[in-house]
Amino acid sequence: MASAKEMIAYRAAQELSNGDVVNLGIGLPTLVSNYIPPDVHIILQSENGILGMGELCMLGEEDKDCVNSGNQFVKVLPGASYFDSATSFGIIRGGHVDITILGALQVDETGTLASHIVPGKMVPGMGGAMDLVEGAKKVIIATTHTAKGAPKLLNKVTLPITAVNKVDMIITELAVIEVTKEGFLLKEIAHDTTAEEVQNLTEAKLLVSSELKTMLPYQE
Amino acid sequence: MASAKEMIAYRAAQELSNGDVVNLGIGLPTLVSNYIPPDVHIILQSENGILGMGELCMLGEEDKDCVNSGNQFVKVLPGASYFDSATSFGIIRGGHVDITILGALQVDETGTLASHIVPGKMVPGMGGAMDLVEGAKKVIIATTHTAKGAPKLLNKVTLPITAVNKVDMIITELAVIEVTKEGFLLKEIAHDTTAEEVQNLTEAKLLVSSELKTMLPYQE
Amino acid sequence: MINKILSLEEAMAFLHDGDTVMIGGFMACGTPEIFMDEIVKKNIKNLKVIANDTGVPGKGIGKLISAKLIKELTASHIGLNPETGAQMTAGELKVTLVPQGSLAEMIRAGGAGLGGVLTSTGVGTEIEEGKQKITLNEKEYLIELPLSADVAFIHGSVVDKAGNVFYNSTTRNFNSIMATAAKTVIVAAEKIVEIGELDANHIMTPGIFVDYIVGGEG
Amino acid sequence: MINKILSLEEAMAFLHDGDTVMIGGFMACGTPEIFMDEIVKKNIKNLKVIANDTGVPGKGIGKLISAKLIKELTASHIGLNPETGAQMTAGELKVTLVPQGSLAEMIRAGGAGLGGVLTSTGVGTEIEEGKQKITLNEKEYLIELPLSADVAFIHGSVVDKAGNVFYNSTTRNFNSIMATAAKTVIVAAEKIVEIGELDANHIMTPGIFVDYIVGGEG
Repeated sequence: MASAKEMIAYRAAQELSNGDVVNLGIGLPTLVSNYIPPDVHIILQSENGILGMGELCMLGEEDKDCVNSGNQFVKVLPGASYFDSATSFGIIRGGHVDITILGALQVDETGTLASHIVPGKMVPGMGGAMDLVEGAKKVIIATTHTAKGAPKLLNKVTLPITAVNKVDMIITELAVIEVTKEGFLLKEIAHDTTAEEVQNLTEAKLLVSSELKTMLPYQE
Repeated sequence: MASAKEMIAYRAAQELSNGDVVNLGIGLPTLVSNYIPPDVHIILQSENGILGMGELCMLGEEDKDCVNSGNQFVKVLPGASYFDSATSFGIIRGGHVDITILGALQVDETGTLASHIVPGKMVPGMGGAMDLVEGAKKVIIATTHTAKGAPKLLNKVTLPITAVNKVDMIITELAVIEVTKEGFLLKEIAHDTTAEEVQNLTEAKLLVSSELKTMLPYQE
Repeated sequence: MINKILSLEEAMAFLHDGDTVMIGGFMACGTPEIFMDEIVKKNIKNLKVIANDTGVPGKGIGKLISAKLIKELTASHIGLNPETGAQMTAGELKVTLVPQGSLAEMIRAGGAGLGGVLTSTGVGTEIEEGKQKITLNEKEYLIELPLSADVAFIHGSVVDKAGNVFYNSTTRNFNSIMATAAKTVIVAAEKIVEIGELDANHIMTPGIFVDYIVGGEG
Repeated sequence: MINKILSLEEAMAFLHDGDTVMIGGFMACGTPEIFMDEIVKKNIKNLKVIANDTGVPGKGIGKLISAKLIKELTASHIGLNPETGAQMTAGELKVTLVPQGSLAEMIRAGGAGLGGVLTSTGVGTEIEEGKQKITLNEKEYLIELPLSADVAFIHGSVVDKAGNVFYNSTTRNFNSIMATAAKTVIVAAEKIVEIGELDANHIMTPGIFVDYIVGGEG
C-alpha cells in the first residue's frame, strides 16, 4: 500500500510532458522524479546551478562538486549544463521553467501560498521558493491534504505569504484541484473518497467540476 | 616630427601604471597602446568581450572570431578571458576599469563631455562611451586641442551630452589639463608653447598650476 | 529527445513581417549571416530589430539595411553603416539609440524576468527622454526597461543537438543574452555535435533557451 | 606581473572585526573551507556576512556560526543549520532573509554598478517591508538595492596565477558574482596553474576581479 506522499508524487508526475523544464522542491516534490512515465523526458533544473540533473548518486558515485539544491550528490545527464546563481534565477524568474512542483504549509483559494516560515517555530527562510513561484510558468503544489487533520487549503492564508495568486494546481492524496478565478475547482478525487469528504477536510469552498474524475491510482 | 595625434597618444600612455585595467576608445586613443613603457604591463579591455587584449593581427594571423570593439582582428595575451556584453559592461559600469582614454568633440570645465553625436551631421550613436565615462575610475580625454582652430575645451558643452561631470583629465598636443572643482587646471604645456597661447585656444578659463611643467616630449 | 534541427527554409517560417527580432553580433562578428541572407531572400519586411549595431554595408545586419527591411531599430551604434544614417535621415527608419551597457542589461532583464534595472548611465543626457528617474542615496538613476522579442537569431560556434551553445572568442557578445529574451530562439551553428560532446562546464547557453538549430553557418 | 599568491595567514590580514564579508557556496558546496577555518582560528568577530545560507553545523559557514563570529547575516535560507535559528531567536544574530534570486541579483548589481533591479518576487509578502515599490505597466515591483562587501571569500576549482578562475560543476553558484562585488576578493584555489593554462573561453571569473589567491583548498 502506497503512502500518501507516494500517491501524491505519482499523480504529480503525470502532469509532466516531454521536453518540460521542471524544478522540484525539496522533500515530497523530489519524489516526483521517481514516477515520471518512461516515454516522458523532462529537463530537471536545480536552482544551485544545473539543467539536466539526473539521479541521486549511489554510495561511491559522488562527485564532491556536484550537488542538488537539497545538498545531495547527484548525477547529470548528457546535455546538462552548469551556471551561476544569477543565471539560475534568470532562468527561474524569466519564465523558462515550465513547471515547478513545491510543498506548502497553506494555500488559499486565490492561489496565494505560504510555504517558508512559521513565526516562532520554523524560520528556514524562503530559499528559492519565492522566485520559483513567481517565475515558473505553472506552479503545482504537492502536499498532504491536511496537516494532522487541520486544513491546509484555506479561504485565506494566515501564515507569512510566499507568493500572491501564483498557484495553478494542488495535488493531494485525496484530490486534484485547479485554482481558478472563481476559487478551488475540484477536478479529481481519489477512488476511495467522495467530494463531500474532501470538502470536509478543506476550509475553502470547493467548486466541483462537471467532469469530476477519479485520480489515476498509484502504480509501482 | 611626430604628428599631434602621436604626441597626444605618447603623453597619454605615461598615465598608465602596472596592473591597470584600461579601455581605449576607437581612433586616437587606440594609438596609446603603441607607447606604453616596456616595464608597464596593463590589461586592455575591449567592450565587445575581452580582457587581456593584445596587438592587432598582421595579415594572415587573423582568427575570424577574435576582434576588438573597432572590429579589427586582434591577438590576446596569455591570461586573457572572453565574456558576453552584459558581463563586459558590468566590468565597465561596476568600476572595474581603472582608466578609460577616449576622444571628444567638446569637454567643459565641469568635466561634462560631448563625444557621440553632432545633430544633423554625425549620428553614430554612443556605443559604449556613455557607460565607459560613467563607470571607469578615471576618465582621460585624448584629443587635439581645437577642431580646425575652434576651441573644444569650453565653458559649457553645446553638443548633446555624453556624460555629466565625469572627465578627470584632458591631454592635447599642447597641454595636460586636470578637471578640478574650480575648473580646468593647466598642469603641463608643450615645450614650444606658452600658457597664454594655450589659453587663447581654450574657451574656458585655465587656472595655471603653480607647478606648471613642460610636457614629456614625444620619443620614438 | 525533440529534434531541434531545421533547414534554413523551415527556420525562416518562424519570422513574419513586422516581427520584433533580436540579432546577435558586434559589428558583424558573431552575427548569424545565413539568417541575414535568408531574410533578404524571403524579403521579410517591416522588422523591428534590436541589435548592437547595423554592421557595415553588405555584412551582418547591413544586409537587412541595404534591402530596406528594417522599420524600427534599437541599437547602440550605427556609425559604421552610412546607409543606416541615410535611411534614418530620410525618415524611412526609426532609430532608438541606447548606451551599449544599458542595451545589454535591458536584454538580460527581458530574459531574466526583471522589471527593469537602475543605471546612472545617460543621466543628464538625451537618453533621459521619456524615462522614469529615481533618486537613491542622493544619486540619480534611469529606470531602463526590459527588452524582449518575437524571434532571436543568434550565432553559435559549437551547438549540440539539445541546443546547448558554445561561443568561441568574441562571438559571444550579445548572442548569449538574446538567447534568453525571445519567444523563439534560432541558432546558426558553425558546427553541430552530438549531445554530451560539449562539456557541461563550457556551455554558455543552456539548450532550453534554443528552440531551433540550423547548420551551415560560417 | 603582480604576484597574487599569498599564504593563508597573509590573506587573513585583509579581514577585520566588523567587516562586511561575502562568502561563496551553496550549502557548503563551493564554500572556501580553508578561510572558514582560519577565521575561526584567528577569532575575527562581529562579521556582517552575506551568503546564500549558513551550511550545516561544522561545515561551511556553519563553522562561523558555531564560533559565534557573525553579528549580522543576509541570506536566503538558514533552515539546515539549527544553530543559526537559535542564535537569531536569542537575539545574538540579526538575520535578514532575502529570496535567493533577489540575493543573486543584488550581489550582481553591486558588482555591475547598477543602482538596483526591479523584481516582482516578494510583492505582497513580508519582503516588501522597508522597500520602495514601483508600478510599471500595471505590475508591481520591488526595488532591490545592490549589495557589496569589504571582502569576498570565494572558492575556485582551477585558478591561474593571474587570478582567472574556473569553477567546476555546481561550485560556481554565488562565487562568480561575489567576485565582482567586494573591495578585496580572495580565492581559495583547489589547483593553481600557470597563466595561459586555462582556455580564455572557459574562464568564468576574469583575473582582474581576484586580488589574492591562496592554495590548499579542498
